[in-house]
Amino acid sequence: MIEYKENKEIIAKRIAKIFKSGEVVNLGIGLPTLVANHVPHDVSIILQSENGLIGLGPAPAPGKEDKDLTNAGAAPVTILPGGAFFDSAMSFAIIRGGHVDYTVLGVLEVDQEGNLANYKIPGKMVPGMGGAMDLTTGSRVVIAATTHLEKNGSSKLKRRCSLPLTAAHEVNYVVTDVGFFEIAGGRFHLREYFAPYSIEWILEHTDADIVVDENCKEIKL
Amino acid sequence: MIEYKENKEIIAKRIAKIFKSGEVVNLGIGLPTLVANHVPHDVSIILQSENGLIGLGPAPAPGKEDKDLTNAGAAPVTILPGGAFFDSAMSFAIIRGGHVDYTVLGVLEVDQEGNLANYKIPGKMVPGMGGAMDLTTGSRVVIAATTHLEKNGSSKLKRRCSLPLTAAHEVNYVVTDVGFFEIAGGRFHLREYFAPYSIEWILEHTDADIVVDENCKEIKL
Amino acid sequence: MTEKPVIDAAKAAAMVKPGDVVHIGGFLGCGSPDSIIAELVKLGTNKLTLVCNDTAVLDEKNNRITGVAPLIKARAFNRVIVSHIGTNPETQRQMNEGETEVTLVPQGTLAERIRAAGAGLGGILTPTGVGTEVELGKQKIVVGDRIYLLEEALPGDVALIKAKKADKAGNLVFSKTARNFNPLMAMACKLVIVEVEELVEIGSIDPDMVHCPCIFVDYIVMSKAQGGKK
Amino acid sequence: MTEKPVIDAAKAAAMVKPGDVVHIGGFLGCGSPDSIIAELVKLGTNKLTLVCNDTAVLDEKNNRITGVAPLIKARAFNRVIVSHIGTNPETQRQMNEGETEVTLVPQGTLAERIRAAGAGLGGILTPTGVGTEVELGKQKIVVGDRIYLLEEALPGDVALIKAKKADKAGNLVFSKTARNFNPLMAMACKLVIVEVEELVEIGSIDPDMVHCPCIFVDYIVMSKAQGGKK
Repeated sequence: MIEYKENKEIIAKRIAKIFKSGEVVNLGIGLPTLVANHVPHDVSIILQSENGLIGLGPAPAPGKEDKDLTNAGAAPVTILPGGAFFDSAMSFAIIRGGHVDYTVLGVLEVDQEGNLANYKIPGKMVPGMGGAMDLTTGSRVVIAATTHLEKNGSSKLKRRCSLPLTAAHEVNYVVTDVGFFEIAGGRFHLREYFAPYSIEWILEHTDADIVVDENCKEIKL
Repeated sequence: MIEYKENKEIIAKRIAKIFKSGEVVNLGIGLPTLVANHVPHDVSIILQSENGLIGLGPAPAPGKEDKDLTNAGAAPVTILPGGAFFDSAMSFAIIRGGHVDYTVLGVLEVDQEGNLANYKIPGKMVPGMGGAMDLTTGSRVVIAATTHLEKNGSSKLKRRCSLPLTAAHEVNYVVTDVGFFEIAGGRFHLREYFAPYSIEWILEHTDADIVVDENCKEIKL
Repeated sequence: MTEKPVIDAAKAAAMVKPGDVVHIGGFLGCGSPDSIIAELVKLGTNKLTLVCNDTAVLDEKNNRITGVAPLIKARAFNRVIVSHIGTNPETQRQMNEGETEVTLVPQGTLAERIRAAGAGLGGILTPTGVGTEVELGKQKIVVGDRIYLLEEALPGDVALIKAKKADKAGNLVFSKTARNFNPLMAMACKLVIVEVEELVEIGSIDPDMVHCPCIFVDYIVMSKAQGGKK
Repeated sequence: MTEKPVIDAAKAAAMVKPGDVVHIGGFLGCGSPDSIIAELVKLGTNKLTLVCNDTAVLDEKNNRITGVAPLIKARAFNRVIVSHIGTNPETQRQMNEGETEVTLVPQGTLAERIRAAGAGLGGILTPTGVGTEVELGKQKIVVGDRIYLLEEALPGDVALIKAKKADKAGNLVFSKTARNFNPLMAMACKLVIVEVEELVEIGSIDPDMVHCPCIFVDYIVMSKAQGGKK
């Protein structure tokens, strides 16, 4: 019997393999930020940060922080040679205009229709959508990054989101710590499952309709 | 008996007296361009040019032309210290957004409703509106600069424009070589007349409804 | 080019009147006019409407209070129009207890609505928010084969913004990600006050490198915050 | 940062296909990609739609032919969307004789429609043109107490633009009034080719001073026009 154990690094590792050199990627706060650490050295992607830059670099060395240079989570960052700064209208022109190839977001819920909820739990917690609605609407490919199960064991992948939506029918891929799913035709399509989990385990622990892709394969990460 | 003689310098001279220091002014091609030569030395206005600058300066010395620095008529110009360049979206954000105080335009016709025609004579000549529609819509005050009579002696000031409009109900002042008119309530209000013309001459030679302002006075320019 | 008055932060703060719609620059506190904000807190002006990207960071345990957070704490606003309040629990509390009306706007929509106000546009058509709560009460318009929401311009009475550098005419240069909403807000408000770290002579900024032309700026305030120099 | 391919003007011109909507930068020829235009004339590509501020200057008596005017003369376009044709009598002739369909768009509306396409907006609400022939066939929308026209986004297949300087990643810096529509068109088109006078190493342009970020640019062409240097 396989026991589920949350593993955010696995999610970040798998997502990092998706990109090709020259592609523009926006990584959300939290789990998605980890993706940057796993991009292969021979792949040079361009990170966009919605607070106003492309060419986001790694965190600065301690003591080298610049009060005027942060990411969308207010953490100090750096900019790579060839990067550029711009105002918020240009930043979202880039995002909404389809000039970002991939956006990677954390979720509270994601469903088989490609809906995603991550900005509001009515009456409880309302952080706000920030740039997430524009990012999901405008990016070429939307990737939801999430642990497969809640702390209480329930499925984060749903038939239908119950929380207010951040994005309607915009999610393309869902990458969890058990597998890689593509959303199409109102279903999750399982394309990969990550050792030690099995197809059976995933079907049993996901509260949604899953089609197992004919080329579905096990991946070790 | 007074004989009419076209006098563009008078028009430019009178308009140049309208502005106060710090005000932003856009001068159209042709007659309006002359206005810049007559602004008093102690008044420092900011000229905007819709092709992308504020702080328009005088023509460069011969041999000092810069292929990348022209006005909206493609003539070589200069920029004053404290000026700035921007793209066409910003240029018209400035114009449409109400950040230009005065726009001065030439006209084919102007009428007592504040309508102005200057971009199209159907079947004959269609230069296009360029920036004129945005300038008339967005500027705080629209000044039509025109000789009072056509070459054939007919009035340029009309009851109703017959040509396709550049601006509907946008003109505030009309300055001709015989007087200064304000448009209000569907009438031309004569506020000044320029020597050697008289109120009577103006009433006789204008094909529109004119109210003579109670403070209307003769001006020597 | 006419010089713009250089005033102190207290005088700037006093220009903000109860009832005003105030646009304040900054992204989680990066690029906020902190000196003016401090004086506005002192003054205790209230009944304001805030337009800002977010309500910044209020983390009193770690002594981290940034951007507009002190104004939120001081109950300066009875209405707040932002994209994010997740890093300021006090905004959340005021919202839940009905003290402050909070309108959440997608960040890109917020930027365009502010820009539209400055550019004389009535609004813009954006696909963002279609199929979500954001579409409620808004007109939907189809262009081509896509559905858009009509989002209206969002003008303000006063903009309090932050730049790295101004020349004496008020031409502005921003620094890195401290640019964010600042130049847009300068376009959108009747009265525009900029807090700067550096004030230079007219003519010393390359006219190709001006981020915000002087005609948008009414008053200049020298920053008292760290790094501020005259 | 990935380098963008540097190609010659002839290869750039060959990427423009009959039927394409082509955005070409420049304001009466100031800031036009003249080297690419010359090659496109040589190639004789036609049935194009032009989006440009104007059709530039065609004054053969004084041997003054600028910007897109040679393409107009070569009958490259069967449709032209511009704000002004007054300095090119050949455009006027083609329009009057029904050879070319000319759509006149107010300059500010043209700029916003191009920007909207690049920014993923369906369109914008502008007061410009209300009460004129420009309003014909357009939806009118009231916001507040003002009437606006709904003007739709104007995307393109190819943008041929001109910058002063690019780094090898494609970050662009424009010069003076040669900026005009160029950065907007880079946002609005599927394929973006920039002609530059100067090509510099990645990292040698201050990231605060980039006028058009590299992600909009696909190909770089070195200008053969006067002043071009490698």
